[in-house]
Formats: sequence, C-alpha cells, structure tokens
Amino acid sequence: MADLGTATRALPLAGFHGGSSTVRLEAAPPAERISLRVRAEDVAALSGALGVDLPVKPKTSASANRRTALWLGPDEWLVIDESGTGVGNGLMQAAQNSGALHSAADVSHRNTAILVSGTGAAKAINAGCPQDLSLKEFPVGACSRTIFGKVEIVLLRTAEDAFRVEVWRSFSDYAFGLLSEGARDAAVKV
Amino acid sequence: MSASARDLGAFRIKDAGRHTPARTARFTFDGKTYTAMEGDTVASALLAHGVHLVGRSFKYHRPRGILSAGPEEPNALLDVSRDAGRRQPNVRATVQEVFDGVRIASQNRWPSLKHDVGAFNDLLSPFFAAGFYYKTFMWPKEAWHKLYEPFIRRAAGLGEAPKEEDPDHYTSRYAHCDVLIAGAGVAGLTAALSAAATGVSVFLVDEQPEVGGALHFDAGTTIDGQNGYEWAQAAVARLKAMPNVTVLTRTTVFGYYNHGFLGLVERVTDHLARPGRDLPRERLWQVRAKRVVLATGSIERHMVFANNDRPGIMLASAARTFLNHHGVAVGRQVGVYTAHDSAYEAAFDLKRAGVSIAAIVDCRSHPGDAVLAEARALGIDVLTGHSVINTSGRLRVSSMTVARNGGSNARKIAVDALIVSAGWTPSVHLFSQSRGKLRFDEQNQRFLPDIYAQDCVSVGACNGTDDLSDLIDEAIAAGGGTLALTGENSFEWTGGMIGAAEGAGPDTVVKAFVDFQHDVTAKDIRLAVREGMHSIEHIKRFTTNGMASDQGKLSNMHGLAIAAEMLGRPIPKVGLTTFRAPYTPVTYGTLVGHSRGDLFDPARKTPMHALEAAEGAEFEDVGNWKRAWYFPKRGEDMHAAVNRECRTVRDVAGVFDASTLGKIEVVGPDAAQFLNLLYTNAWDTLKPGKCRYGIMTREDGFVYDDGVVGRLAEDRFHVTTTTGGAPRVLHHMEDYLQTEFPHLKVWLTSTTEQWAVIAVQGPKAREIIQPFVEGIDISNEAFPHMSVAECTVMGVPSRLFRMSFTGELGFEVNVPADYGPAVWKAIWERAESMGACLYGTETMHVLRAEKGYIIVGQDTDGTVTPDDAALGWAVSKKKTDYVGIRGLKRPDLVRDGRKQLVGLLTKSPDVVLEEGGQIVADPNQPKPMTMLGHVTSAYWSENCGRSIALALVAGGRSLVGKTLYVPLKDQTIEVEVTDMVFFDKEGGRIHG
Amino acid sequence: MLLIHCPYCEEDRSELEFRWAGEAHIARPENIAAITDEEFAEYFFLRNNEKGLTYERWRHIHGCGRFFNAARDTVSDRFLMTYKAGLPKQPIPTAEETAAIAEEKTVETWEATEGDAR
Amino acid sequence: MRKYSIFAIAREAMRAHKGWEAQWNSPEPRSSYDVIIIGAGGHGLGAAYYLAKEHGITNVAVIEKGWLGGGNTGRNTTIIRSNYLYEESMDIYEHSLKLWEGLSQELNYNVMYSPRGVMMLSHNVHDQQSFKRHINAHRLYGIDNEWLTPEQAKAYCPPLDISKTARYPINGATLQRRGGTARHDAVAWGYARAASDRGVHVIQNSEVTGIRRGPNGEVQGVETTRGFIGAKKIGVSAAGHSSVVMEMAGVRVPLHSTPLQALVSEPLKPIFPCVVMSNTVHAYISQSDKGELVIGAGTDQYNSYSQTGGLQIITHTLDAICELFPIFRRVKMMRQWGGITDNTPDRSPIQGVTPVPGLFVNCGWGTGGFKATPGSANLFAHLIARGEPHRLASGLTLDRFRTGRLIDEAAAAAVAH
Repeated sequence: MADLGTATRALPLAGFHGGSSTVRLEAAPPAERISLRVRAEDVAALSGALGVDLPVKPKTSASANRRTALWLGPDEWLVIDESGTGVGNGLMQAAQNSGALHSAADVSHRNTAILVSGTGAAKAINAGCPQDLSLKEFPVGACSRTIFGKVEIVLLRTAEDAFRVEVWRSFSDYAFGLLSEGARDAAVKV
Repeated sequence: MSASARDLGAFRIKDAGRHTPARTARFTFDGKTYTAMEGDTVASALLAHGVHLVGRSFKYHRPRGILSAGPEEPNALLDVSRDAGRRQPNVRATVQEVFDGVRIASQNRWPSLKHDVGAFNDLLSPFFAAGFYYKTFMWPKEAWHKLYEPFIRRAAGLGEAPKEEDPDHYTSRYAHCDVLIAGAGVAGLTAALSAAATGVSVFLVDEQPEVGGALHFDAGTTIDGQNGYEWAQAAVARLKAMPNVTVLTRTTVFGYYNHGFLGLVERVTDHLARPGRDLPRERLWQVRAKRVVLATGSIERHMVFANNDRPGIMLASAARTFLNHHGVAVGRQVGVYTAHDSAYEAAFDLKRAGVSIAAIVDCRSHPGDAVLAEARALGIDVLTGHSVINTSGRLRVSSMTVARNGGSNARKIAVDALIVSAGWTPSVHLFSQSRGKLRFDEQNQRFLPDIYAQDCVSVGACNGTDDLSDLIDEAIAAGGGTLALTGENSFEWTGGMIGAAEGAGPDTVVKAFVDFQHDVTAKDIRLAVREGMHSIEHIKRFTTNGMASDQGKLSNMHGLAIAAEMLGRPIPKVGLTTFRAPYTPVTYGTLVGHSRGDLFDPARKTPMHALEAAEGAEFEDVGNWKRAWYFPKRGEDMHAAVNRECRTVRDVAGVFDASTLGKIEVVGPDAAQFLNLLYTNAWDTLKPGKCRYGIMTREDGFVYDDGVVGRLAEDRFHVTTTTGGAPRVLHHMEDYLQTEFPHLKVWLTSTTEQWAVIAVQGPKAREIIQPFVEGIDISNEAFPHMSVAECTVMGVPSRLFRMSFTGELGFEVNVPADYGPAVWKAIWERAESMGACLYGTETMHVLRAEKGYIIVGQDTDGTVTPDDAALGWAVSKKKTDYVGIRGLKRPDLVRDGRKQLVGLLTKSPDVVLEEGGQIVADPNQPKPMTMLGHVTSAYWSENCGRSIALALVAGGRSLVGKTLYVPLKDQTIEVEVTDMVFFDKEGGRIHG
Repeated sequence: MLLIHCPYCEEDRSELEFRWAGEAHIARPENIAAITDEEFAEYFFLRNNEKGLTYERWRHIHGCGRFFNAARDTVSDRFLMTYKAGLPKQPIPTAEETAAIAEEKTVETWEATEGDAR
Repeated sequence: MRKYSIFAIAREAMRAHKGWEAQWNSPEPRSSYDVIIIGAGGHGLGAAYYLAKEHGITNVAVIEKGWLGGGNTGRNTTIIRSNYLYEESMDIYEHSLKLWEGLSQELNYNVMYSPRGVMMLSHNVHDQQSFKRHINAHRLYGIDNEWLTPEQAKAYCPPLDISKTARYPINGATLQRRGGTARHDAVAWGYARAASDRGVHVIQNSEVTGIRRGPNGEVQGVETTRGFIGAKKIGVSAAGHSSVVMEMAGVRVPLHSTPLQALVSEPLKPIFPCVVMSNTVHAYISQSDKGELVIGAGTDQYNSYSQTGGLQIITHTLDAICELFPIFRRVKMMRQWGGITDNTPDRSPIQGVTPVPGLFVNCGWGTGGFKATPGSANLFAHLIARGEPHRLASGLTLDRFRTGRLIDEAAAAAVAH
C-alpha cells in the first residue's frame, strides 16, 4: 500500500570503505544472486536460460552481460547479476523459465560483497585465507568457496590485483575488519 | 655527544667487528646507562663494557654470565622493556638487539644481582639433589599446598609476567612456495642461489638480522675468493633482487608440521627505537612449502667440568662472534678449554686482536696438526692431554685449575674469561619435528638425519657435512639447479666429545653443569640412573635436564652421554628425547595474530540490530549471535521490563526479531520424501500453503533439533531450525542426502540470512500487519493458524507465516534481509501507535513456557527422546523409516521411569525456582541423595500472576499432582507436579 | 595442518576447509527398523579406529561442500588417496606406500621410537 | 622399600646421595602371572598396586611398550576435579578425588596434589543454567562446588578479565576448591615404586603383540616382543591404544583415538593461582610449580596415533586464553606436544568385563583420564580381582551402548578437560 511506503534496500556494509596505501576496500553495490543446483545433464538448459555458460571446471567462473556464474561444487553455482537493482529477482525467473530440473534459491540478501583491489590485495586476503593466491594458482576469473579467518567466503579474482569477496551478511563486518588489518599489514615495507 | 656517551666500552677492539662506530645507541642495564653500537646485541654491548654477570640460575641462584652468542643461550635471560606496557621477560641477551632507550634488567634475584639472598640455596644444594621434592614435604598432609608449595613457587620461575595489556599488534599471513630454505649460512644461501636460478618460488629464512650463519664468527672462510661474510651479503642482495625469492631475516622457523606446513615468526619491531604505528611487533607466517631445505647448521657444546658455569666462561664460537662481528673482546687474559679444533681458531683471532691467551687446554693428546702448528707459531701455550678441573671467581671467573689428565700436576692459571668447546651438535630439531628418523653417527658421536618423512632435505652442518666443498655441492644439489662455487676454510677441524670431562666423572661430587638454566649437573643425571630411571625421558623428567627455555640445545647430548655411560649402554639404546616445537619460544600474541577483540570471534547481528539498540535493547549472546534480550524503558530493571513485555504481548501485541532462526530451503521433486526421512513426523501429507512443527532426531533417537517447516510448493519447503542448530542441522541433512539417500532429487540451501524475520504476536497482530501485506487475504478463515504464503510486504516479495511461539494470534513476516530495517521500522511505528511493544528473547522464553512449548537445548539435552519431551504425537507411527526409528526402540529408551518433561508449580506462588535446581522426593534423605531430575525452565509469569516451571522428572507424567522438593543452597522449595500448559489451556487465543 | 586432496575440486586444500566425518564405508542398514539392538550398536557406535591404514570420510565443507572418502595412515597422517563418495573401498595404489605403513607400524619399544632414534 | 623423608634426604646429602635405591624393579618377566595389566600408565600401575594392597594379588606384571608413565599420564595438563554432572561420573571422580587427598602419604611419594581450586567460567544464560544444574547436583551428592559472581571470580583469579565489553563477558563462574593439580610423572613413579615394593613386576620396553586365548576363548597370556607371557587374567589399560590391544582379542570397542595437544610457556614468577576452564571459548589454564603456564588445547578432528596435531589447534586455544587474560599476550610458548586420547561416543569411560573370559578393559577416559587415576585404578583392581564391577563403576560397562543407557557428559565436555 503506497501510503505506507515502499521498503528501501539497506546494505549491511553501506558506506564501508578503507584499506591502506596498497589495498583498497569498498562495499560492492547491490546485486541479485541465486544459489543454483543443477545436474550435469541440465547444465546446458540452465546456461541458456540464464544467458551465461555455467562453468563445469572446478575453481572457474564465467561472465556474460553483467551476470557471473561461479563454480562452487560439481552441481552448485553462485550466480551474481550486477545489473539487477530493482526488487524481485530476475535470476530466479530466468532459471524457472529453463523448464529443466534444478534448484534455485534467492540469496541476494544472504550474501554481501567486499571489493578488494590494489597491489597488496592478495596479501591482505592471505591474512586469513589459506589458499595460494599467486596468479599461477589462482588466475583472473578463478573462484572458490574457502575460509577467511573464522568465516566462510566465496572468493573471485576479477583482475590481476582485484578480488570480490562474497560473505554472509552477518559475517561481513568481521570480514571487513580482518581485511582492513590484512590491508594494513600488506602495506608494511619489508 | 659527551665523552661518556661515546664510551663504547673498554673491551671494544679498534677496527674489529662490522658495526659503524658513528651509529650508537644508549641503553640501561639494572639502572646503569651504557652506550652500544648499532648492530650490537645486548650481550655484545654488555661485554664491551666488561659486564659478564647478567643473571641467576633457576634453582641454586648461582651467578651466571653470557654463554653463547645465539638463540641457544640458557643463562643470559633478561627483562627487556620499551615502556611499561611493552615489557618482555626472559629475553635472550644474545638475540635482543640494542636500540636507543631500551631498558634491560636482570631477573630472578633479590635484592640485587650481585647480592642475591636466593644464593643461599647454593649452600643447601647437597639437599636439593634431583627430584628431592618427591621424597619430602609430605607431612603434615595439608602442608604441601599451604606451606611448601607456595615457597617453592616463589623460588621457581624466572621473569615476571607482564602486568599490563599488550599495546602492540601482531599480524598473520598464509604463504606458499616451491622451496623453503631454513637457515641462510653458506649452505642455505648456496641452496637458495641454486633453486632461485631454476625459477621456482623460494623462501629463504634466517633468524639473525643478517645472513651468514657461522660466517658471523668464522673469519677463516673464503668463498669465490671473497671473505665469506662479504660473499654472503652479496649473495643475499642478488637473491632479494629476484622476483621469485622472498628473503626473511629476523625470522625463525619455529615449527615443521604435517604436509609441508611450517610456522615462522618474523620479529618486525623489537630492534627498532621508534617503530611506526602500522608496524606489527611480530608477524606469523604460515607457509605451505612443496619442498623444504634444512640448512640449520650446528650448535657448539660446552665442556662439562667442575664449576663450569661462572660468568666469563663461554663458548669459543661465541667469543669469536663477539670479536669478529661485534668487535668486542670477552677478556684480556683468556683461557681456552677444548676437545675440538674450532676453539683454536677463536684463540688465534683473539691473539691477533691483541688479547693474551693464558693457555689452550686440550683434553685430547692429539689435536689437529695444523691448528697446533699455528698455535705454536703465534706463541700460544698449548697443554694437550690436560683438562680444566675447576675454576674460581665469585661473580666472574678469575682462574682455571689445570691438570694433566689423570689429575697430576694441577695448577691455577689466572684468567678473566674462559672459552670452551666440546665440539658441535647438528641442529636436527626441524628435521625431527617433520617426523624424520635420526641415526647415531658413532664416529662423530652425533645424531644425523636418516629417513625422511616429508619432501625435505638437510644440507651442511645439520646434515653432518663438515667439509666446505662437500657442503657447497650438497647445497647446490638440494637447490635443484647448477652453480659454480668454490670455498675453503683456513683449517680442517677434528675432535669433539660428549659427556662429563676429566674430573667430573662418576666418582666425583663436583658441580659440573650440564643444563645451566635448570642447574642440572652430571651427578644429578647419575642419581636419576641410580634411582632406576633408565629411559632418557625418565632422566629428563626426573632431573629436568633439557626442559628449560633453551629446550636442551646445549645439554641434551651431554646428558645422554652421561646417562649412557652410567647405564653401560650405547647411546642409541638410551634414546633421545623428542624435539618439540617451537624451536625457540614464540609470543602468544604472534600465534593469536588478528584474532583479538572484535576479530576474536565474529559477532553476528541481525539486519535490525541497530534499530533495536536505538530502542534501548539489552542483548544476549546466543552462539555467535547477539539477540535482543529485553527492551527496558527508563527506570525499568530486567524484571520490570520483561513483565511489561509479557503483559503487553498478550493484551495487545508485540514485535520480535526472529531473524536468527536457521532457515534451509529444501527444493526438488523428492523434497517431501527427504523430509520424511530426516524428521520424525510425516511431510507428504502437508499441503502447499501449510506449515507444521517438526522434530529431528539422530539415529540414536534423541531430540536433535526442532522447528516449523512450511511448504511453499509441491517441490519447495522453507525449513526453520533453532538459532544455534542451523549449521549442524544442514551438515546432518547434507550427510544423509549425499551419502545415504543420493538417489533423491532434492537440494538444500542455507537461507538463514536471506530473510529478516519480524514476528508480530498478540491479539492485534493481524490488525498491525494488515496494511503492509499485499497479494493475499490474511483473514482467519483464508489464512488460519499454521499457514504460509508468498506475498508482497511494502512492495517487497516476502513470505508470510501464520504461526506462534507465544500461544497468541501470530505472524512471522519474512522479508529479504536488506529490506528488514525499513519494514521493521514501519511495522513498529504502527504497532507502537496501537499500544504494542517490542519484546526480546527473555519475554519470548516466558510466553512459550506459559504455553509449555519447549526449547531444544534448554528443556532437553542430548539424552531426551521426543516422548520424554511430551512430543510423542510428533513421531509418526505409520512411517517405515526415518532417522532415529531404530534408536528410539532401544531398551533404555522405552523403559519405565525415564525422565519426562512436566510442569512444576511452587506451593508458594511468589517463589521462582532456580533453573538447574535438582528435584528429590525426600529432602531429608542423607547425601548422596537420589535425584529425580532437574528444573529446566523457571520464570515469573506476569500473565499467570505466579511462578511457573518446566522440569525433567523421572516418571514425571505419573507424578502429576504429587508433591516434590527442590533443595537449593539456602532453602528447600516444595513443588507440585503439573501438566505443561499454564496459560490458555484450551488454546483458543492462537486461532483468534 | 593437513593438506587434503579434494576429488571434486581436483586440488590440494588446507585442512581448514574440511571437516572429518568418521569411518568410511559404513552403510546405513536397509532394514534399519528391523535390526537387533546388537546390530544397531554395531552400526552406530562400533568403529575400527585403526592404527595404520584407515578409510575415512571427509567433507569439503568450506569448499565444494561434498563428502568424499580417504585412505590415510593414522600413524604418519599421510594420505594415500582420496576418492568420491559412493565409490567402493579402493585398494591402496602402490606397494611402496603400504610398505611405508608397515615401516611406521614396527614395534614401539623405546629404543624404536624415542626421539625416533634408531 | 627405603622410606622417603626429610631425614633420609639429610642422610643421603651427607654421602652425596649414593645410597638411594632404584625406585622400581626392572625384572626379567616370569613365564606367567596371575594378572597381567597392559599399559604402565597411572591407571595400570595403580591397578597393580591396589591388586597387591587391597586384594592380596601380588603375582602381577604391568607390561609397557615404552617407558612407564610415558603415555597420557606424562602428557596431560594435570587437572583434578570431580564436578561432573551424572551420578555415574560423580561416583568415580569423587572416589578418585578422595584418594588424591591422601595419595602422597599412601605412596610415601610426593605427588604434589595441590587443591588450588578449579574455576569454570560462565559466559551466557545457557552456561549459567548448565552450571547451576551441576552445582545443585553436587551439593545434594556431597561434592563441593560453588557459584561465584564475576567479582568473586576476579578476586580468586586476578588476571581474569571480567569487563562487560569482552566478546563473551563473564556472568559468573563455578569453583571447586578441592579441585586442582598434581605432578603427573610423580603419580606414575609413586605407583610404580609402591607396586614394585609389593612384588609387582613392572616390565617396560616390551610391546604386547597378541593376546593368546584358550579352547573356550578364555585368555591364556600375551605375546610380547620378549616372547609369550602367561596370565590367568588380563587387564587392558592402554588409553589411546585400547582399540589396538582389544582388537588382538577380537573385541571391538566404541572408541576413536584423536590427538590432544597442550603447551607450556616459559617459566614465570607466580601469577596464576588456580585452574581456570571455559567451555564457551574452549580453553583451560593453570601455572605449574616451575612457573610455566600450562594450557590445554583442543583435540584435532581426525583419528590419529601420531601424538602431533595442527598448529591451528594451538592458535585457536591461545586466542581464547588471550581474550580471558589479556596480560598474557606477550608471554611466550616454550613447548607444545600431543597425546592420544581414546574417546567414547558419550565421552564417559568404559570399565568392565568383556565378551572374552578373563579379559577386563579400562578405557575411553578421553581427555579426562588423569584426574581419575587413583579412583579408576582402585576400581579396576576390584573388577579384575572380583570379576565384577565395584558399585561405584557399575554404570561404566560396555553394555550401555547396546541398551542406550549412555552417560552423556559430552555436553559438559564441550571443552577438553
């Protein structure tokens, strides 16, 4: 009912930014997300419906028209749509239109994202992430669900010196805090 | 600067050492100010000023000096402070670098280092033999804890723990590399050059400020025709310039763990006078290395002889380091006592620097010919086949008593320092930590790496490779590359011994120290053997040999040899104590790293947290979550606030944040079938648009979790779990889905945080939310109790549940989390205007208890079945299978007299029971009493106008109406057993 | 901290991403409702707890989320192999690895083990 | 056995301690014994001692693969308490605590039992409910344990941070004053000496490789690295290795063996007066008489016999310690080590008969075995001598896993103890 107004979206990290001389930290803008579960035989159908090819190789992602599909497991993807800013979730609709067997759950608000960039980005993330983030082992486009300190994150490398850290909303200020410490340490001249 | 400020110490040798005279730093030791050169360690700086006495030993409080020049130091442990908050006990003077303004103090002495009353213990030492405390202090019984122990505790210990919270910060970083090289001496540097050239990623780690290892003291080494130390600095400069190489100095590899995982601690600021605020004090590196090259070198051993612990007695290599690296002479009239050629070179260097050498006393009859010839050439008096059998000097050695082996022709020789060497012990600590197996090298009396347990190789001195060119070849090979490098030493070294020296044998009673810090002597070790300690571990524990903060780097081999001799068994048959991490002590703060304060453990907050805080909410910790506990108005205490909230919810309505409840989206054609297997109730009968309360057990049949499950569509369920249970329930479900029921077409997704959940409960609940809800009719007829529907709330796609945990008409509005604050604000504004309240978890607990609704984890523990919890109705009798179906049938789970959940009413309505109170039938029975159960929930119920309680009671349901007792600390409370519903027994309100 | 090869991610990952899930290849009885108390205790409680070669389950809980099986030596903590859930118990690949376990399992009198002195 | 006393020490001091005799015998094994106990830890040695002292059975051998007291007895953090929840647990741990109180005198060996108090911190409402349940049970059962306010807790243990701003503020604590610590090695050595004095053979450095059984399945003896040794009865008290030994007799037990780590700091002057444990943040700490802070870490998550564990277990423990005691952040870890704990599904021990005639088992003490040493040993001796459990241990039998009558201390054992 219009007179009671329409709810506005408030991101958990709204206004957060920080970092150091070598690392920039900022909250990512709002996005639509789904957790997508699909059997191998239906991957093609969902790829078509979503307009982005679901990658089937571990630790890889694919992007098309502002939609990114991240391989999380053999039948699991996180699909992020950065153009989706309105209410509702176009990804859910698109998946449903595929007509193929799948499970899509709207997690647009479960996750929030932190953008980590700069020459010290990998070092900052390694303050809490045990994975090898060298370009050789974790090239641009690589993604993985992993551990960051005491919380779980999904890590996506968007450029040589830029990462997207997807984290559950109630863990996001912890993640931001640890990234801030990592960023400070990454700026220390050895 | 004034003359005194420029006084760098009377024992500085002009033009010796590698420091820059222009750069000095002032520091204090026990209140007296000294000037040091930048690059000095506290040890070298004090020695430059002729200060040898720096500490007192652990047990006998004997005066002690500086024994070594490195991390193996057992004696010179000092209290080092930058300011009050940055005080560090037990710092090794041989490792701590001097910086301007640092304050140093000696430890374990009172009133002063020179006059320490504790030294009285030394006189009593005949009584304080190893393990004496096991044999006395037993009478009277209480005296140990009340009298003896406090005394012993005060006497023991070394430094004083910090009294203030540490103002410094520490950081931590994970890293990966192809090759990690521990130690940057000749071997480590060579291996690094070799490996780096192949392009692999290399970590080169060394604990000292500069690389070079033994080259710090060994001035006789030439590499590539260059002075060894200079070659090392040039080599590391080349390595630092390579993109694939990381060089870490002042960094110790303290632990070698499973699967190529190593712990490193980098000391970042402890050597700086004015560290920047962003600098961590220390950094923990957690490195996963594909391969490890151990180039950890070896440690010189002291000689074990009578009174070998006086200040001024030190390792020959240490004296050489102080001279060649720091430009400091350890004395003016120096004696040498050795069983190894290396000490001769120390004498040569000192002699050339103008220090007079009293004599080289060599217990061997045949030292190396080359060193002997050189000694003669330099006019140094060498006594072969002789030993030092005693020393004198109270606070510093003043003479050594020398005798021909066998004891004849003893004489005193005046010295102001005595440098000793019994040979070298390979540093196999990290190899051993990696679970490699050692072998004993009979000929050289040392343990060497034998069988490797991980992808790791030892090179150089730690591998027993003494010859320099062999060492270089070995290191090049270990690096995996090729390299043209040659090197030579001025002398070949021979000799070495372990165990007690002349005059300290089994027939003697002298104090010949093996472990300096713990005051363990050769005779203590023999005593242990005499008392039946035949395993080296027993000997270690009985004498505490090797258990001091140096972890036996100097003492272990000597102790082993003395024990072996006493036992008449070869050394390998006596065994070697295990090498444990850390190699040298590591600060807690470093290991903790970032995990402190806010980052110790994530505090999870709901989307509405800030709004609730603004309304004055008090919060409670539930798992990781911060939940609004109650909302006190001005002047209200918890009791008053909760009473008001309880009343208001039932009279008008209340708004509650239920966002923390776990949520799992269960999607797929076989969803209902899956839930049938995971919950005790049946789900295929649940129609879309309806919800149902579900109980989950594990195979053992005990209540595991509960929650309301809504069916949104044939193939989509919205499952809720307890707040604390969410992660384990999902894990439990995934386990069965993936490994037991993989044929089912269904998927699980955690949506706990997708939804902000706003519960509106109470008679006016519908009226409150009505205007916000679009797309469905929420009238009682169209949307009765236990309904669920997707709709729009304030223009946002939402899920609306008609359900209640209060017994009132209730709704739970699920909106996408980012919209939570806006919707909460709007609903609360309207609710408030209608006289409703905000309520927290405490009121929720009271209201549900009034209705007899249980809380899993409070009214149940891991031993309660659904039937025990009066939830038997939720266990399907028809289903042929579900998780728990068999466990529930086990004898003990179906026997009579099990503890059952019932209500309790106190005889006097005003008395509120204590949660956790135990229940008995006869309060006057003798202890130990027979306890029937305990109170699980107890509250003052404003709505009932009396106290209420729930309890688990043996055979409870058969005791309804009976009187039982709850004996508390100060009173015994009489209670009547009742059913579990205290309010609105007919349950009409929920359908309002 | 162990390094574990996830057969789904096809990569070695830190133990921090994994959760141990007990002995492998213990199937839930088809007719569980019908088995005896003894059989239930056997299924639910009794485990081999091998010293040496053990077959166990892990879940890559902070990675791909999959459960999988592993063969590990509980003396050295060395992984011999990991394989996907649902596959039958896999034989140990090489004789030398089996030998390695035998080596580990030699007598543990103190000469044999203490400080690993030989 | 030459009695230990201040006078004995004085006498020996006069002659350079040359007169001390071996504390225990190291004999060649006989061909057979009435009872063989496998495992010379505190439990096994103690059982042998009580067999000789209270049941007159002296033809006993304790067989140990390594050195006596070298397993968990010599690797634990020496905490003693009896404030468990269930009656079966209270029975055995309180029986043990009573024996601790007189053990030094009983053995004429100073085991340094130090009743300095064991404090358990409560951080939230749930902790408080659980602790009150414990305290009330203890009071009615005759066991000392009391509730402290945060201020009282701070007064008893000054380094404690009770600020409300802490991540998990402390809302109270329990204190068992009779709880405390003892010198772990001394317990093994004292029992070994006293048992040896009564004729028991302590046979170290001999590994049991098999259990020989007769026609009716009854035990006949053990195969060892020193050959076969006959026995009418066998008691297994092998802690982390219990599964391995029981397997030799074809008996499976519901155990899994996991590494449990601990660490000590450098020696410091007295700063920490008692034992403090926290289930919520997973930590426990005390200070040894030598001045080392003794800290118990958690168990690793997987089965292992390696006596080592991951660094992350240590760091997580120190997180918690430094939150509770911020002044310790600059203190240094001097040594870390691991033991192998044998854990049951309900975190309570198993002590009782087995399906094999003549074979008795004492295992599953998990992370709590040290405090139980005298009590467990005493009741195990009774079991072996009489062939049936003592009343105080009657609930600890293997059969409970069939009937489902578990003694679920798991909740109370959220933190290793």
